[in-house]
Amino acid sequence: MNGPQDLGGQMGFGPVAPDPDETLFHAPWEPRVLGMTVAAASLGHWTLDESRHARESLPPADYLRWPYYRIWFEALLVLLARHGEVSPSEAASAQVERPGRRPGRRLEASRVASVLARGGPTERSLDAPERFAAGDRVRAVNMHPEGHTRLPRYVRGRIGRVEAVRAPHVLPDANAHGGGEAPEWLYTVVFSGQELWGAETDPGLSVAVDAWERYLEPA
Amino acid sequence: MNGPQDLGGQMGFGPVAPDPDETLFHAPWEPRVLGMTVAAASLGHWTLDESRHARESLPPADYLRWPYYRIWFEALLVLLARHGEVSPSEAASAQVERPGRRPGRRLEASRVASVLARGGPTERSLDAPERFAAGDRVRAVNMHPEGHTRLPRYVRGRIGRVEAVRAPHVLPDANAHGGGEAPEWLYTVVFSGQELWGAETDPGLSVAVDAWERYLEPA
Amino acid sequence: MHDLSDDDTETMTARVRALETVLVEKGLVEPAAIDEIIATYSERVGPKLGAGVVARAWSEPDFASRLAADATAAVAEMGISGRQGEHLNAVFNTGMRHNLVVCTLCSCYPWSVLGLPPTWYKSPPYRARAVRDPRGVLAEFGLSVAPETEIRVWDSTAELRYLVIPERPEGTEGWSAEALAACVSRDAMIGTGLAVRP
Amino acid sequence: MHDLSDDDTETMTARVRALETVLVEKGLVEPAAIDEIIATYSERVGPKLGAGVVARAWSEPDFASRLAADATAAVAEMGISGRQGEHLNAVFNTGMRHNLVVCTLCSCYPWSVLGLPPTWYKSPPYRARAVRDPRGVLAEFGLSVAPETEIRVWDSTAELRYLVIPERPEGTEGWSAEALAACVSRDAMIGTGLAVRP
Repeated sequence: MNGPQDLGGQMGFGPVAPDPDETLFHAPWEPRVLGMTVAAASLGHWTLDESRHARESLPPADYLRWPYYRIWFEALLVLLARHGEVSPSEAASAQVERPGRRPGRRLEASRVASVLARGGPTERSLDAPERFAAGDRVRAVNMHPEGHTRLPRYVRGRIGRVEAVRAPHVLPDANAHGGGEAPEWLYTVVFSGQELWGAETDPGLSVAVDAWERYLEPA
Repeated sequence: MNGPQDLGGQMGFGPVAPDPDETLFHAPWEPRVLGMTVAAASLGHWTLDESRHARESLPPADYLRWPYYRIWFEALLVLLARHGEVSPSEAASAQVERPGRRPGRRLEASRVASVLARGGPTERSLDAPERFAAGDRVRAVNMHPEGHTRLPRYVRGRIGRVEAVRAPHVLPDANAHGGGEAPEWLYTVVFSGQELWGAETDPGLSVAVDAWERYLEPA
Repeated sequence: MHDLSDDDTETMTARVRALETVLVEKGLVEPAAIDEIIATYSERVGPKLGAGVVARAWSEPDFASRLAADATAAVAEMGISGRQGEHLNAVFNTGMRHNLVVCTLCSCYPWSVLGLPPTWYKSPPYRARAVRDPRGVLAEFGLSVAPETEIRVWDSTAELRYLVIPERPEGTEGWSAEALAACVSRDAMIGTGLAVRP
Repeated sequence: MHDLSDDDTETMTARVRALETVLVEKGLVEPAAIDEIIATYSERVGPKLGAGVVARAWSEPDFASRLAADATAAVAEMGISGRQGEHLNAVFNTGMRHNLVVCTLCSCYPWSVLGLPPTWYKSPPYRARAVRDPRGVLAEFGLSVAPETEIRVWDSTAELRYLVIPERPEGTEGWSAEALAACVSRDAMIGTGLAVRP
């Protein structure tokens, strides 16, 4: 979706302002949100792609001004309500109204280390051969889906070169919406800054994005 | 600039929700802001283009959540401070610290009717002939200036057809930044919805934008 | 998004009053001029003017032709001119094409014939969707345009201002200019409505 | 943007506690698991791991080759694996090219070697500008890259995660792995810094 998350090339946000003394968390509730988000994912109700889409679907003005863990928290509430685990009134009152649906899939503390160390690889096998080869000129498709996609707006319609053929990966556009993993070949495509941002751009800039096969067409 | 004002094609804002009983103003301060904004423009410190740029340069999250007259108000403060008429501390305290610079250009109540009726035409004469003719295929330039521009992001790089050659008009890209009026030919260019938004789009959609000559190249 | 809490209203009231105080004391703005500007757009300049233009275009084919050729000059015949209407264009709905006006980049609107824009016209939901999904937007206004009818969206990116001339409702033959004008809502002249018999 | 007023902190503290209470009472989340997740990324998984990888790559050309060919496998030799590092790629700075990593669409970051991302990495200013004006962004980090050096920005749009291998500082010949690792900051492995002698 052309939502608030698609920030590449947007302007007006001011300086980056890195704080060398910054700590990882800014208030004690932030690490709890991190932990709950990771732990609740283990219930298996939603994919990583669905959770990203829940975040980018928050009201744009809020997405742009909230601290990042607030974004995670609000999206977690959306996901828990959507999948019938925690209703908005339960979350607001701290009073349980109905039993949980999947307590049997609770992430035990003893399993955290192994679950985090294993992660969630998204590489899959696929019978279909890759359509593009390294060095191919390709155009990023000019598409504007209302659902989740990982093709940023700033490359759509622009011409780049395949830098690497990676592997088949789970397709977020399908996997975010209950469409299954629908794996497709993933490519790293490099665009010149001038192709992306116009002739005035620094000629010494190039940008690489990782793009699924359906995001690309021959150019 | 690729700022928060460039909303065409963005998603996630929810329904339009027209209110049939809506009044023009929602609080008594709103018409005062309208009046002050129009009256202060008569001081001649800034162009309409500069005032638009002041609005789109407000923090994006604020631009997206503020009521529209709040946007006007905050931009008016920026303009009055920039041009040395009202400092932030004067505006905050309601205490005058320095005399006004251009009281001689104050818009008198007796002149309001004629000033509003005259408006501010932006058509200019220009010796140079127009570069494009009605019916020409043109591509909107893929440019991403940091300053003010009136070429929306959703048409950049896309191909359309010149529907009408209008007239030379003041160029906002220059006029917003003290670059003078720099008039250029203005064209109305029509794009198909499918060209703008992709093959899945309703074939019965077309979008017209008014584009200055430098926004276009032959296609 | 447009609801102000009471706190905000109080704060904004005070801030706006403070600025007006300073501008007036410095001799930069005359309060009576503010009043006059507000009165102009609250009482005198509004969609009634545009409705009169539409009604005349329906009744007088010659006027409609002049309106199509040069709307600024045509409405000037009726004494209409001014700010945010300096370069006016009339776009005519037909059975083949429905017109819709938006300003994706700010809030450009034909003040001279319609007055000030409604809040939704200036707000992100309309500005974002009108150019991409106009049929979806129109549905929210209760308007269903036949699939075979083209929708032409006019994005007001320059100083040209667009006035939609809706189709004349059936069964209004011989109606007076006043009666015809009463068929023409503000939304019909933006393109988010149709002209209808009252 | 990231400053929370005290009111917000109080509200968020209460809301987060309420949700945790419900999740725990329903048997959906174990508090000790939350603690363990937090401890993992506060104490055990962080940029020290990445710095060790970089130091080894500087010292062992064979390891550097394996890292370039398959970073996921190469860091696994060092016992490094896991969430947000399942498909790792190492990109090597040279005199010809400086690498910079961003995720314009969310906050993708190589957790397995760098831990959790800093706030600026997840925030609009960095995500918006890194792909368009990286030299301007680097200047805000006090970093000036020679005009003739290409800047390659890696936008983490899929599940590949990018680790920048900075150039080895001069004058570090013969240094131990520990001493070399101390030259490698988190920012150097994102590309917003360089490796420097402490």
